Amino acid sequence: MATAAVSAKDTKAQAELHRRMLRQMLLVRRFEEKTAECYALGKIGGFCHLYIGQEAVGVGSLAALRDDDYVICSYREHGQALIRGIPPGAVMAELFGKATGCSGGKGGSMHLFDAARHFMGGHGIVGGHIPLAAGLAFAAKYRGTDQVCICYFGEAAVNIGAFHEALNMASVWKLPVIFLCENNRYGMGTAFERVAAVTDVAEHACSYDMAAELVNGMDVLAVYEATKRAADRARKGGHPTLLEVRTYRFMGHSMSDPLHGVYRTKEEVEEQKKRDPITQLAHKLKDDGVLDQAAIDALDTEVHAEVEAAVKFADESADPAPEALTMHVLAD
Amino acid sequence: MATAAVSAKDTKAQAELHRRMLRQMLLVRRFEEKTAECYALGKIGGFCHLYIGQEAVGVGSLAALRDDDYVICSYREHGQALIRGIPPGAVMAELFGKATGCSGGKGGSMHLFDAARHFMGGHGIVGGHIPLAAGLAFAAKYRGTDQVCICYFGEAAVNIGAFHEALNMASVWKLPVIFLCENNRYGMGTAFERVAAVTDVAEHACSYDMAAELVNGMDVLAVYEATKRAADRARKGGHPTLLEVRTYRFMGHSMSDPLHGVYRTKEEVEEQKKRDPITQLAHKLKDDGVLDQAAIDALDTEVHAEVEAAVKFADESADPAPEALTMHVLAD
Amino acid sequence: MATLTYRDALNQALREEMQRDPEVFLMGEEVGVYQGAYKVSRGLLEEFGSKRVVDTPIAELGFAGVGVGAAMGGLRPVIEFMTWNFALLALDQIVNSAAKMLYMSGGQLKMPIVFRGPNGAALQLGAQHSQAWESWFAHIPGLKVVAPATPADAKGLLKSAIRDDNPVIVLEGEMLYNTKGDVPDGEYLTPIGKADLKRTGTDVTLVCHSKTVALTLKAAEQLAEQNVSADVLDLRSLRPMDEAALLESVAKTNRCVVVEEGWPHAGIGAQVVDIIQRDAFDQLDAPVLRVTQADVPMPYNKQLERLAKPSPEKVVAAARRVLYLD
Amino acid sequence: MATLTYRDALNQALREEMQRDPEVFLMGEEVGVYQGAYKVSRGLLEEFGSKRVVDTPIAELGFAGVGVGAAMGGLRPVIEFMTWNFALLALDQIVNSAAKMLYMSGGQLKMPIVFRGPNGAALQLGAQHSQAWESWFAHIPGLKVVAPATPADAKGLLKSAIRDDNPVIVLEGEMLYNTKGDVPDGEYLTPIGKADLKRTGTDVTLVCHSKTVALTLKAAEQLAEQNVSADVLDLRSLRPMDEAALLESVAKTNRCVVVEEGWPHAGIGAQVVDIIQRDAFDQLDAPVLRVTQADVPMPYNKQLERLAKPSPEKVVAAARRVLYLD
Ligand SMILES: Cc1ncc(C[n+]2csc(CCOP(=O)(O)OP(=O)(O)O)c2C)c(N)n1
Ligand SMILES: Cc1ncc(C[n+]2csc(CCOP(=O)(O)OP(=O)(O)O)c2C)c(N)n1
Ligand SMILES: [Mg+2]
Ligand SMILES: [Mg+2]
Repeated sequence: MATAAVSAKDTKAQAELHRRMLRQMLLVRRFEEKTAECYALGKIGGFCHLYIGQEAVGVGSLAALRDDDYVICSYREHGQALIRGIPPGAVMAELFGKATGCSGGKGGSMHLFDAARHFMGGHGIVGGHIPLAAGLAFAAKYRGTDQVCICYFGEAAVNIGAFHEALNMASVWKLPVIFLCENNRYGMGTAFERVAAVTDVAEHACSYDMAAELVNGMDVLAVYEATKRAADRARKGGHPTLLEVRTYRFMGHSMSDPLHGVYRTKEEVEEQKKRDPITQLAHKLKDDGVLDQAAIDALDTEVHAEVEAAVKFADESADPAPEALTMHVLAD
Repeated sequence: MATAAVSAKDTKAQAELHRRMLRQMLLVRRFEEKTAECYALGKIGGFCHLYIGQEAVGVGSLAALRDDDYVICSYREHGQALIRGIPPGAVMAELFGKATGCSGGKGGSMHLFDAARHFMGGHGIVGGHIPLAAGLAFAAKYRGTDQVCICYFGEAAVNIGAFHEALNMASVWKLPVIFLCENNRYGMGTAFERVAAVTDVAEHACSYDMAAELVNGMDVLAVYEATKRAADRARKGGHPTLLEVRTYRFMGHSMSDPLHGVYRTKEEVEEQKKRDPITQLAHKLKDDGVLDQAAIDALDTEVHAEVEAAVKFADESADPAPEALTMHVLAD
Repeated sequence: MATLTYRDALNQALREEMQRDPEVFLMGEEVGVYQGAYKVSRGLLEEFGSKRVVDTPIAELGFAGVGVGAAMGGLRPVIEFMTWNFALLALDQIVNSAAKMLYMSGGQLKMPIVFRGPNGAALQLGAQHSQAWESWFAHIPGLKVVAPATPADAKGLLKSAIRDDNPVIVLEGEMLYNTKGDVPDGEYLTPIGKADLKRTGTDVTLVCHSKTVALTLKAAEQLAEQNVSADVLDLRSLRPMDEAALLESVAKTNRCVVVEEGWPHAGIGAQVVDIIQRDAFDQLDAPVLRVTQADVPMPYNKQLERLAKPSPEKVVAAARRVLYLD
Repeated sequence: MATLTYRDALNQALREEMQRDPEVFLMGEEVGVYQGAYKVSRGLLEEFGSKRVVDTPIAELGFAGVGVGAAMGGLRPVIEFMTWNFALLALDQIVNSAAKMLYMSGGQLKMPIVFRGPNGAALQLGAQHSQAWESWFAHIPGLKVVAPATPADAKGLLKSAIRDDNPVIVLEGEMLYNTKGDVPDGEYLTPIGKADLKRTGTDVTLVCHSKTVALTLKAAEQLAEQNVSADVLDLRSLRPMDEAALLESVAKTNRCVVVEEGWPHAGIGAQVVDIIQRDAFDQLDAPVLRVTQADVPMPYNKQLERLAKPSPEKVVAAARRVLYLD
């Protein structure tokens, strides 16, 4: 069911939407916690960037889109992959490098793909996928579908040329794309204000005559509403939008990086954790009388089991056959 | 004598400055007309981009700078090279590819250099020299000199990533650089509005918390004044400036391109020629009683002779020796 | 069969493929209103409209990426670089996005995209505008690389490239655009990966491609006058490379000279040498020699530029050396 | 002489050169506050301050260009790429600005700049983060390219690179940073352009550099157990390449295997082959064989990655083949 069809006035539907959002956020959180464990156990290798703390961004925005809208991400994309509906088993198997992984074990954490679900990948070069997003939107417009493309990237990508080249073209050509900047304040160990002349990412929209919004990324409903507006703009008039979503990562940049240290303090991280988007939504659902604590706990237990099953699936899956090495270099 | 030391209140000095500006504009105009002739005769090869119509930009801006300030340009740099004081003979000899050329005959029209005059080259990749300008300013700041760097580029370069990356760093690091965009409305055969979401280049300064001015590039004195303000900002506080200077090229993009055609009309070109910056300054000098027509004609005759001498010098100079082929690949 | 310029052959290939398949579109700087910096796309905007002939800003990285994204979305983009020199800015998209997408998605996303434009030196364009990138692109798994030398191959290879489901690099040549030759009408496809024997001989194999084919043929003529008979093999495709054709010719001649426009050190010719010495070691009567651009950035001066470039004389000299005639 | 990691040897080289020459500075992503993504610059910010240890935005093209501009302004920049994969974005500045500036200015502007960072695959970093660029950079006149294999060479070559008046590409290795070795104290310069004979033998020459040195030495040991005695030559410098050392070794062994981390087609090994067959043709008793990465984008899966990479076993097998033992 396309979420966009849910009427905000329909309380029941709204409650169901909120419940689903909470469940998705919990799924991502538990999945990522388990990912960290598996990484420590050596089951996952390479660079591995967790989404913990930023769940509301992926959940709120993807809830506002249709299943046939394109999604494209940076390397920090486990969350979006799960939210878009790739089975947790296929995602975990990919992290394990297994043949059953969503990229056949050849992509890994940074390169999750599911073309059938219009999930166009995680990409490893900062800013590199922003022009790809414009291209996907170009394809949608060219074919006359009313698909939209959403593109997730970190605030540090705003300093790289590809971002600017893509925004300009998207605006000139009126491409149906949502540029969603997850501003978590740091690119690796660098605070944005140390490397950006203007720290309000949304300001850049002026240079491209583009609609923009600044959104609280710890409030899943705010993200949902802003993305709905952006999707409308894109779907109806082919107008791109730049969404700056303020969020925070609760973990280190990747599994090999410290949680805090010279670049940010432990206190700052603790302070931010008080804004945990999951706690916030849980509170609201309790306040609204939609779910009580027991129901929330039940949800959590449910997703926990789902994550355990994913790990089991990944564990039991086989590595790709040696022949896979030379397959898919070229299409025949 | 550093022009910046001339007091604007000193009428005599001002008259002398204006006279000198007129002479420089005439020199560039006559030089470029001769260049076109020599190109047609096959004495010059490759790509060759004339400055005719844009003389006020180079003349006005360089008059506002010191001799030890760095100048760096795109491939459309004959004008700036002459104005900076490279002998016309050395410039013409470079266009002819002669050993006496300012780059030893190895650079050509797009790569005029004179390190002693802090003329840091013409560069052929659109936008490629903008980060170099930031680097020159970085060097000046690092050494604690109060040199400024001025960087000339066309409006089409604003669409390329290097422009944005450089402006951001210049602002974050407070580099003494003047980014001077010569907005002549076209990049080759493409009108700016067809490829830029926002056609006011100066708008981009907002994204980088940078000072900006929009300047009439057909008015040499306006360019001079704006550049003086920018140079002050850079020299005193290390603040970069983005100057958008509106101008027009009276010739085709390069010697191989048509003057007008599908991308702009003959009428438009004719209309623009009425704004000829040389005519305008000549009028003003006559109005101000600084020069009469005879004096202007005398100036013209003078620069004409200078250009003829340059051609003679270039003609009579030798090609580089064959050994030059493998020299200067590496410094020893 | 008509006599066409290389430019018009490319134009015909583009037109025919755009007529045949509505998902093919052309994008690049000046391809539309201006009719192409080198007029390869003349008339296409008028015929296909601005939806399918798209003028871009000067943003090579960006529009290469838009092309890749469009291919992910199922279209068949043809991306024109005004020259390959400017594609240096777009390498991240070509290498990291286009060439790897199929592989890193585990076979899910094919990448039917063509990147094309003039490669190598023209006349006196100076150091930044005179570069030949064969060896760089041929190095990358996931790409195909072709370099047509004749109008017929320009048409046939470009059409094949457009129909290929993989990213294909088409290296054209500014100095070739005006050259003329017979071009078959309509459906004419040159297979990617097949070399073309341009002239048959017995004494030495001269390997070449793109612009160097003409000068190598001249060298072969001069050699013929000196009673040396040369096989002239136009590689046409640099990745994959037609190893069988190379080995077949060398098996016959036992001697080989490789001619290329690019720089010597780790140039594409080194790979040709590697293949030949590896698989025809016992058949070689002399080392394989190479004729390349001088190992210098291209100088502007006309005489120096001439000295820097490969020439028939240099090929003749190398051929005589592998024949131990000098 | 102290035992240091490769990482600390680089750190020492940087520190000593920055102490010696106030015009040397370090610029790159995370080099300052974060102490370097791989901690190569640990402590430098504290010692030299933020004027000389400059954290940049993620803008490879831009800060490479800032470095080139600073070198034009007389400074001696050391530009760190977090990894060379990201330098794909900066190639225009490296090739079109840095490598050509001296030449196209007719000798006026020297370019004393170092570009450095880890090159090649580490462990399971996937297709976009596992690339070895030797052949690309070595192709470009106007650059020098070095690839130290040991802590001592890491120090000695980096110091030489910083003092060189030309742009020098320093290819390090993430998998090398933790390796240890003896490193001479203080003034210690490894000349650029000189190979290093790591082990002497008589039967076959094994050519390698950077990360492949260790695995080639392992292969040489295994070969020794099989009564095959190998010369192991570490190229160290890929441009210029020490042709004399190559030829000297092959003159002795008459057989050669070239090992490299990169892809096979037009890889740096092809150039080594070209030199050897050209100048030691009559001394060769077998074709030169190459061991390279498989011709595929790097897969993430650990087993596939292992299959893709060069290994001692593959080197042994190739050596046995050139000795006609298998
Ligand atoms: C072009 C490029 N340069 C450097 C890197 C290394 N790198 C990976 S992630 C990262 C920080 C990105 O920060 P941001 O865009 O804010 O995203 P976040 O990690 O915070 O989600 C860096 C420097 C890269 N992948 N690509
Ligand atoms: C990166 C790059 N792409 C394309 C070109 C080819 N080209 C040379 S000049 C030019 C137009 C530039 O226009 P603009 O920046 O407005 O400068 P103008 O020529 O008007 O002075 C183009 C497309 C190039 N030199 N560099
Ligand atoms: Mg961030
Ligand atoms: Mg312009």
